[in-house]
Amino acid sequence: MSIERKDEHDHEAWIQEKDLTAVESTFLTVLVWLDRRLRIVDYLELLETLYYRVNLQMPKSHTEQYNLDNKFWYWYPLYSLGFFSTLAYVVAAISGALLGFYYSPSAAAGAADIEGATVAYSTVAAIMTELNFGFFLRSLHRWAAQVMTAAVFLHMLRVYFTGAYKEPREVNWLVGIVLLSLTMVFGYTGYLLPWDQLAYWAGQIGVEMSLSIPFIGEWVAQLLFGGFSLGQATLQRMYLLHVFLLPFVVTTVIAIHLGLVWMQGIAEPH
Amino acid sequence: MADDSRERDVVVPERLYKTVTVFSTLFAVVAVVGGFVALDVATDTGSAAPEEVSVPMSLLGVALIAAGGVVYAFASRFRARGMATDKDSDDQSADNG
Amino acid sequence: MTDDETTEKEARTDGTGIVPPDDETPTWSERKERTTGLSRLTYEYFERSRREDQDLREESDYVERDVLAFPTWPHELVRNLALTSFFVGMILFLAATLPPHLGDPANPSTTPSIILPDWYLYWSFGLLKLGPLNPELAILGGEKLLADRTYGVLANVVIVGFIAIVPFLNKGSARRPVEQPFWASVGVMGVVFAFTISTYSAKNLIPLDPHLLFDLTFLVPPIAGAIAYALLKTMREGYMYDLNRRYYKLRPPK
Amino acid sequence: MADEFMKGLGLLSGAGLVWMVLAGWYKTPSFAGGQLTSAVPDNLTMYDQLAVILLEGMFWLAIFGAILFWVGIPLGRELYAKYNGE
Repeated sequence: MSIERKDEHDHEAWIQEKDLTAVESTFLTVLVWLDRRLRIVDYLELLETLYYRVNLQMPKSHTEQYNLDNKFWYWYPLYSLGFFSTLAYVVAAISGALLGFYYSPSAAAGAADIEGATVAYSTVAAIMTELNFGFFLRSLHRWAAQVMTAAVFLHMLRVYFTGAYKEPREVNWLVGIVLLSLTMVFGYTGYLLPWDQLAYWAGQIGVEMSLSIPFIGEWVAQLLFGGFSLGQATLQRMYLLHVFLLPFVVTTVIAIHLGLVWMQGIAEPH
Repeated sequence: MADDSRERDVVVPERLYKTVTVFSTLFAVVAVVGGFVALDVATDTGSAAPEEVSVPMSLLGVALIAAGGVVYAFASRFRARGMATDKDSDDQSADNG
Repeated sequence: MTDDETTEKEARTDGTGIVPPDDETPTWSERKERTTGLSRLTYEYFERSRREDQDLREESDYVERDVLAFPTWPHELVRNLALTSFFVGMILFLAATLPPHLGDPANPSTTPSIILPDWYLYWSFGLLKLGPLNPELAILGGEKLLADRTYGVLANVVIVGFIAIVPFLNKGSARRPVEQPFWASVGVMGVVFAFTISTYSAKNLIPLDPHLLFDLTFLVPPIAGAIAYALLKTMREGYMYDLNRRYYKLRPPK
Repeated sequence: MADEFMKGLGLLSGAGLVWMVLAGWYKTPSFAGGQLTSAVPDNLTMYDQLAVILLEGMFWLAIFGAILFWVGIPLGRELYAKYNGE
């Protein structure tokens, strides 16, 4: 707002000349007095302007312009899946950061009251049983991850069935496949972190899968799982992948993916 | 219903209308919420025995709630130029624009 | 008829340019006169939006696009925000109502009856169990060239590779499934195969003979694809032409 | 067409969601058991019984709602058009 006063309506004069009851004019005078000092309405007017901006007239999409199918808006949810997976990623990132405060990736012997538990397992158990809202936090992180993966798959199907990968968007399709794979790796590394039975044996499958890659299998198993049997090294690696490496890589690739969409525009609903 | 008992309408300039709406709503919200808080304090969130209820505090709560309602209702008589009056008044068609 | 043709000519197919208000949009003066019903304020909101929009478009910094597309910002993102905030609400709802499971602590000495990754990796896990498809080479005396596991890992690579080259195989301007029945039915086949192979990955939990299940895994997807193909062909021959005649006038199917 | 499809899909997913949540509460005694499909436990309170009724209702609503909009109504329209056309 500028320092110079806006040319304002003279409310006092207006109240004077208008035929009002005593209560009404007092009421109005008090409110005008408050408004002069607090200027809340001015700030709300900024919001009002924002509202106009948001209501810009939509350019007609292809279907609307040629009146192809007047019920087309039913399909818009499918067109928003890409953005939705980004939002789910953000939700997972926030809840994941909060979980990270309480989790520790250690395969050492954990709390004595749970038989055979590691520290990793006991911290997850503590999050779920002792931490305020910890139950909800883990639930939220897990559901956000599940939903993000589902949304990414459905997003790929939408793009496939509406031919949105065609020229000039081939590169973005390839970037999308990279993102889809990374999302699954993200999910897999997260799946191992609680270090319960499911996690352990899923890790075992992972080791066997990397071992069966021709020529470089053993090297890959060493690199990703820290050996051929699971232990502290595996857990540590999965944790680092999950909270350090993958977030940076995936966020960057998402930025590239979105940037390309931004430059090329939405492949129009046809 | 007699005609003069109908709600009185005062047409005010648009900027003044915004002032009235914003500040009266603000006051009403603060007063009603404050009133309920006062009632809570007076009755120890509804769990106090009847003889332990603080009478002045609860009266204050009820008065605040009432004041909020009154201000909100009173403010509803001010309208900007051209704004619609009640839906079923007969000086406008019902075609909804 | 002549009227139709002139509008056809004026309309730009690439979705760019200022879209003139159509006949049903009330003019500025019409709107100003209407003070009944919806409050005047609402009219002013709409009108001001429309004018600001037009001003923005007339300013030179409003980028005219030569790509066939809908602008991402603000139009698509505003719409998406409205839809996806609802979806995020669904995440919170699910998180509150269905909390996750935490199994027994890891124990290398006891193998659980269920060994499964998360659901989105079932398809990959199922591909690891493709041993029966691994060809036995006569030259090697009935031995397999690749270990079954290696074969399964390679199957993953083949599938991802095929998906990756789709844009380079399927070219042209066809967009809707009805315009490209073949590729749409390939897609249906892929989706159904993803489901059947996921089911096959949990074969010890499915009350079916493993051999039958294995056969079904590979038989059902082509059948589904064929049905989809027939269906789309019929739709294309049938009512789609009537329904969207203008669409095909604009972009005739190949 | 898109209209009917999306209505069917809406019923399928909406009712399916409610069913999934309720089945997660009442028909999933443990992770290893039959998830979402086990028997409903005995001696439920009145609210729980109501919820179980809702659960069953949502299951069938999801199935029959989708079938109605995807198959029933389009088929009915076709038949009606044919009947009227002749």
